[in-house]
Amino acid sequence: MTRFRDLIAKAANPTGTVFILLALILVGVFAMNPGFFEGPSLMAFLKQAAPLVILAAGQYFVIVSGNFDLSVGALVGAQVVIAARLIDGEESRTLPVILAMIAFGVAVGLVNGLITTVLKVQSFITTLGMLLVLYGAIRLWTGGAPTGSLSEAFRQAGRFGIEDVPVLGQVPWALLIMIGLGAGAIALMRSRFGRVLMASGDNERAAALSGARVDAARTAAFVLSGLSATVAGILIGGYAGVSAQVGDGLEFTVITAVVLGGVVLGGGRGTVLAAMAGALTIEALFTLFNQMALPATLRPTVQGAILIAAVAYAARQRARPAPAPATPTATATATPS
Amino acid sequence: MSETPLLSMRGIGKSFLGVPVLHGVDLTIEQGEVHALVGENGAGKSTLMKILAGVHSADAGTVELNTGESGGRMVSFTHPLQAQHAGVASVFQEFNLLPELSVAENVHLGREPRRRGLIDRRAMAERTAEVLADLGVEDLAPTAKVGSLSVAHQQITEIAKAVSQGADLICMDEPTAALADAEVELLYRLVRRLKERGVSVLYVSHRLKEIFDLCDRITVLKDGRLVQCADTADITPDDLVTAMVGRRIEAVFPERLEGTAAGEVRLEVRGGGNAWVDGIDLDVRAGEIVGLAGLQGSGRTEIAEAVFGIAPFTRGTVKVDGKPIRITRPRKAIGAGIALVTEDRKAQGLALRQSVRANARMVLDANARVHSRKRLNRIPGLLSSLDLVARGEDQEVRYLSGGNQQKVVVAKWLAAEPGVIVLDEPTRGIDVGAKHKLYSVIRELAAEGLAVLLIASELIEVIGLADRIVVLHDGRIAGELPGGATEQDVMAYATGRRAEESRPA
Amino acid sequence: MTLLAPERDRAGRRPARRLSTTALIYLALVGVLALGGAAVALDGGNLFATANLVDMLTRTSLTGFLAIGMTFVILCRSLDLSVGYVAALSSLVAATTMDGQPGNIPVAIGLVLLVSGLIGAANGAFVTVLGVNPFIATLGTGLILKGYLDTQYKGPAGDVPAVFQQFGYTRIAFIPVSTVVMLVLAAAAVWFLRSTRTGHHMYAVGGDVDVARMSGIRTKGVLLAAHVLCAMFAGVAGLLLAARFGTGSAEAYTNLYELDAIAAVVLGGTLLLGGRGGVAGTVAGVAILAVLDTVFNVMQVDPFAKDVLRGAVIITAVALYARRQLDRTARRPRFTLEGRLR
Amino acid sequence: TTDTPADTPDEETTAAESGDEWFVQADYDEQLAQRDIEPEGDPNTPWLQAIEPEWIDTTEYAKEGGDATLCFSNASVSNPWRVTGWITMQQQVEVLQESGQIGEFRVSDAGDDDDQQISDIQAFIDAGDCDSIIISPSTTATLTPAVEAACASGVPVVVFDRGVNTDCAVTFIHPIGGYAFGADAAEFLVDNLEPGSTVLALRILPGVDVLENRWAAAEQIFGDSELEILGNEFTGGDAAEIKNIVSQYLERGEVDGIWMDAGDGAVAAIEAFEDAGQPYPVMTGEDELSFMRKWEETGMTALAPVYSNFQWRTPVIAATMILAGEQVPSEWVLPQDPITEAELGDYLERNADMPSLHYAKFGGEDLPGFPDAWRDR
Ligand SMILES: Nc1ncnc2c1ncn2[C@@H]1O[C@H](COP(=O)(O)OP(=O)(O)OP(=O)(O)O)[C@@H](O)[C@H]1O
Ligand SMILES: Nc1ncnc2c1ncn2[C@@H]1O[C@H](COP(=O)(O)OP(=O)(O)OP(=O)(O)O)[C@@H](O)[C@H]1O
Ligand SMILES: [Mg+2]
Ligand SMILES: [Mg+2]
Repeated sequence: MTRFRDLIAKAANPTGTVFILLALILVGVFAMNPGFFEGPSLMAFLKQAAPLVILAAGQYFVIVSGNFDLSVGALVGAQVVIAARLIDGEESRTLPVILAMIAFGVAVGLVNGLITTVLKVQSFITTLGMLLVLYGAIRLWTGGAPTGSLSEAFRQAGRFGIEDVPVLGQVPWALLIMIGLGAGAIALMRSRFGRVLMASGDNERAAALSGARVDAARTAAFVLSGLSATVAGILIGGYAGVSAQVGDGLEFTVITAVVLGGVVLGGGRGTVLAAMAGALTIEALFTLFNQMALPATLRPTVQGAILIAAVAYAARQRARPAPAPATPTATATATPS
Repeated sequence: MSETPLLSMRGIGKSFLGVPVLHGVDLTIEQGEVHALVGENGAGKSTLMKILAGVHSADAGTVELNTGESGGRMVSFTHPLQAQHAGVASVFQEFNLLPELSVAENVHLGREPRRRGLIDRRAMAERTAEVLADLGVEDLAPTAKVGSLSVAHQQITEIAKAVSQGADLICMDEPTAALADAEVELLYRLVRRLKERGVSVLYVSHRLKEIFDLCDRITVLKDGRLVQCADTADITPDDLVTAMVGRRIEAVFPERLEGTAAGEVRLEVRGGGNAWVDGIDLDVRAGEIVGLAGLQGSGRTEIAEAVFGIAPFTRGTVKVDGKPIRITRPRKAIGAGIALVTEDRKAQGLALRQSVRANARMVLDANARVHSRKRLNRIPGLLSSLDLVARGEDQEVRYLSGGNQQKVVVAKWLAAEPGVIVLDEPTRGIDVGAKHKLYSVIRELAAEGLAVLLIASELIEVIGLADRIVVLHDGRIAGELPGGATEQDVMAYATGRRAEESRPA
Repeated sequence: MTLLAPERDRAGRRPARRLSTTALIYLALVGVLALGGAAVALDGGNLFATANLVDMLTRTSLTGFLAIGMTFVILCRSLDLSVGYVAALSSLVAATTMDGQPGNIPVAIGLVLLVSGLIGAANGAFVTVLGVNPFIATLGTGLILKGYLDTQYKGPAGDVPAVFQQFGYTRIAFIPVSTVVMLVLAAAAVWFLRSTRTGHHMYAVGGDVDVARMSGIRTKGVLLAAHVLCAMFAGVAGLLLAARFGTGSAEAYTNLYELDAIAAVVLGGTLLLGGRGGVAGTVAGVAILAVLDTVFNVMQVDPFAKDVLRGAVIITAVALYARRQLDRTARRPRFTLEGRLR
Repeated sequence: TTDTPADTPDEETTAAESGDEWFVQADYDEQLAQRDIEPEGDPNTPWLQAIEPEWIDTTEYAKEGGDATLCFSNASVSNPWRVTGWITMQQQVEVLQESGQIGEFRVSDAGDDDDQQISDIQAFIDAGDCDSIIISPSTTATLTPAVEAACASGVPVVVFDRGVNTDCAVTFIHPIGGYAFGADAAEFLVDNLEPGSTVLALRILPGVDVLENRWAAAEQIFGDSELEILGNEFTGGDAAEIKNIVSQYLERGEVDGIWMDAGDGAVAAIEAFEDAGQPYPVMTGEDELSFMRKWEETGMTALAPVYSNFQWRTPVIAATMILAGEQVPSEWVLPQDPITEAELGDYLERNADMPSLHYAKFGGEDLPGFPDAWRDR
């Protein structure tokens, strides 16, 4: 009975909402196409979803610390283009180029972070500016359209996996990377860094007066976001190769995902697991649209309506009166752990 | 005053998050009287006032208002605006101004004078000037931007805002808290003027002198209950204190624990100064509780902030445990073993949406130098030794009562095992039980060999707890007194009436 | 009654007079014009040739309409990411309603303002009633509109009569009519913010909602009004698009006008956190962007380099404003240098 | 002053595309027929060929002394096809500058913003020193008033690629058109697939006329066939999106053919089949090199319909012709032959040095900058 009540309470929790939404959408997908839950197609779904999930984790760090990162879409695009141009089909260049991409992702995150924290420019503007700069600079560099091509080795991570696993078929590297990074993100949020980041997003001043290096933590969050965009770029480039449009508009999709996960813009609330679940939810929603053969042009409408409804629902949950507190008589001292 | 009272509140009850803060309180205010509402911190004065002002709604009881031509009628305000329309204006304890707007705009916010439907800025400025002139304020331009004003002028703006509403009853919650003596004088004139005009005033203050100077009647609250309501003429200051506190002062503070002894000097400041304080010489020894006393604005918080590296000293020297150190950032202070319980726990002490656990370990998490598994493991024990009342360590701190929130703040600092702890108004806005607990905690800390620097506006706290009292006046040390000194002695220094002759220049 | 400037009695001396932010931005505009003019001159051109002036002014009108509207919501500490979609929809509503008949123009204008106003009201309701963060609420509205536009209009539709096209093309000397209309509406917006209660209250709502509410301001109504106005200005932008295109175009939303508008507002010194700024600054912000664009155009800067420069300019400008704001919160010192010597 | 040619309520266009239907039977029939008409001119310089040209006299625009100032209002260079074409055009301009026919070549890029392009065109008009204005409109209908204004300014106007709803330009240069492109592709699928086979259509964006025409023609042809159309999806031209969509269709059943309205991202679609372990579909892409290379590598059954990229050379040449008073076709329809399997090897060899996202029929092999200008763009 209590367990059931706990479950209800969890569901009513704004962070829990996303799991219910995800479940509902998956039920819908199942109703349309029971085959979706067979190993191979589930694996294929997760392979497609992995980049967005990883981006969501990166964006989560930035949002939870009280900022935005609008530059991730442009960064993903830039990374794929950089990879293609620098590798230019040479297998031997794969590793050095990946290292260069990581350095570039870190650098972009660092610049975003420093402009936001040191120069006190709101992150919305900082990263909007960065979006423009990246978009223009990368096209300047390649003369308008991507050149070069990716190596086979580069494409491994995004496209292939462990083949011939019973039941599942191919277990994609992308899925394993996603699980690894997801676990890493969860661990990071439980670490001292994560706690400081969360506190900085909730109450910057209190965190600073507790000795937290708020600016450093926030900058690190941008760096993590830059890194996540790098990994997403490696996976997306690996998955589908180079195209001029890669990464376009991803920033809004990923912010939508994180917010669907119950993470509040402004910081200090929400879990990284739920943010990643938000990304899965979006991908599942796109799959559902596809299964339903919903006219492609109508999809944004449904997506927008669901977004507003879900966030409004979560806001309602949050605005509800506090859970009954301990009465002074029933002194429940903090449980020693 | 035989006519029907202007206001009668009966049986008002109110709970916050299940914790009752008012129990069936009655309050009547006559036409044209100045009525004092007194009581300890957390007695429920502000809450009662906010119910009257429509900020909170009461859980129980009735409010009958007899303003204007409408006879007595029951009211229950759910919005401050309703209260304003009914003739009740309020000056709240927290500032309620928009720094980006001018004085005139703030005074008329929400009630801008209009001509043909449009805001009439000229009228707004003129009327503001009139109100200010009426109040005898001469040096405040209606066009000045509020953000650029001094605290006192901001307070005046607030009062002008209430007055300009043409209310029959004006409630003021600690209006003099931020004012210097000359400005208090101004407020006296102001209140008397209102009274002459037949306006009633509900006056909340901790300053007994003002209450006896200004008020006709006094209502005393204690722990959310009505203790007494008397004419000022019928009561002496001593009686009033007894009524407020309900016990003899000596009994309130726990005795010094056995084995507490002043040891080595742990914190030493010589000639400390910055833009806000100057010439600060201070020693705090292990096992010693040093009280910092002074009026509002005398620079107590600034000393705490300087010692902790928030607004560091720019002159003089600081030594911690005998070692000279330049504390330029809170991290450095923490590394040196200093802790600061800030005066505003919500804005500066807690991440309100995080759990008790997350807050309690914040200092350990944020500082590698003090982080250790052993200390983390001590936190649950620490919280229970502070008698924290919470549903569990996972509860968000915003759902805790003020006192319990403060315990979390204290716990987060004790977790770091500091050698010096600075407590800035640690008992502000928390209830009596929690206060008591904190008093004994402070004693225990001293007994464990910590150097304690205690700032408290309640003089009795400083007097009752401190081994030595350092009194500030206008950013400088005015004098030093032994623990247990009289309030009069402290006030003599604090108000600058007495300066310490023997102090080196 | 003496009306001393409070600064004086506070610090005991009058601090050096500071320029108002708006004045500073107009100075910046002059600076950009001077620098741009010099750069173009070095390049062998003349930035102030009629053609370039016309170009500059024309560029201000569309972004101007959107940015003026955006100023209202940003002042209220909100945001509207749906204006590009509203403008696109409005261009279609206008063009299909006019359908080539000059007689339909008044109806079409009315309908555009109604439709856009309703969308603004929906945005406002999501934000105030449902408590959805404005970023998300208006992003959602934008998506909903996008779906509608893509489904309903498979391309340009409607026909704008030549009379109405004058709105997009006619000039008085070198000043396009659309720019004049934009400036008139900007003046109206300045007046609205200054002289009407709702406008005045926008500053209060953006400054501190709680204080505003406690002072008896119907904060939700004000926020709603800001959103409605913002969307209606986007509707006017849609009318201009229709006049310029001679037809309605759903594709107009792809140009990310909303980001341009936000950039212009922020460049114009309005705080993204609300409560400070105004339309006068916004107009300057719009003008700065237009001058830059014209300079880039005249100097034949690579289109992608334009994006880079734009991004850099926006960040730099906001960093400069942020610098100015830093010392505003500083506490008043008691012991200045002379205090120390005392 | 007013810039509108105004007061010319365009009767011929009001009837046309004010609705949301993209299919105009007459245009469709005409384009399909044009595919079989032998163009006039040398097949080695297809950018100078013309299908059923109606030559018009341009002596009124003749200008002495060469060194003409050409002003080009470009819609954008926001996709690889336009990037390739833009390089070709610049190379052609260099040649003409060297020969002294063109002096200054002035360009505005509107970044796909119609309103911006209208301003750009106006700026050229106002500058008053353009000897000819070349326009590549970003959208057909919306640019019409601006093009009319350009015409009204008296200088010869050359429009290419997408058209406008006015024929005031001296010449309008374009390959046969979207219907022909879509039909080439659809017919290929109908011919190469068994009746009852399934086809998935991948499109970039809704609402862009050249793209809508391609799909409208394909729908026409598919409608008359026995192929089953599984769906038509918008991909934004993003490879990842394309691969996602194709993979999802493959999960639900077989896909025998792929019709695409443009070639970018075709490789991603093919890879989706590889990754799903399915046989290659019969496929139509475009003459974009990564697709053609993949096609050769896999040996799949495919066709590369062409929307002739070499058309980017023609406008500047046309402008110089006009300024020299030479005759030009009033509507200059360039050939648009798809690349078949038989020609695949040849085109790949000719473009061996070219990067991916380059278009095989770019027609710049004889320009002096070849191949560096396209290779190191
Ligand atoms: N919004 C609130 N939520 C929860 N608890 C509250 C709230 N407001 C006040 N309290 C609690 O109610 C009690 C009474 O507070 P109140 O502010 O009325 O005291 P007060 O007499 O005005 O004290 P002070 O002299 O410090 O101003 C305190 O314990 C306080 O913590
Ligand atoms: N010389 C001054 N004149 C007017 N206001 C001042 C002056 N110095 C400080 N203040 C302001 O007065 C307020 C209280 O000052 P401060 O923090 O120094 O006082 P305190 O002694 O710590 O008192 P409390 O802690 O009770 O507020 C602050 O907001 C501060 O900015
Ligand atoms: Mg109070
Ligand atoms: Mg203080």
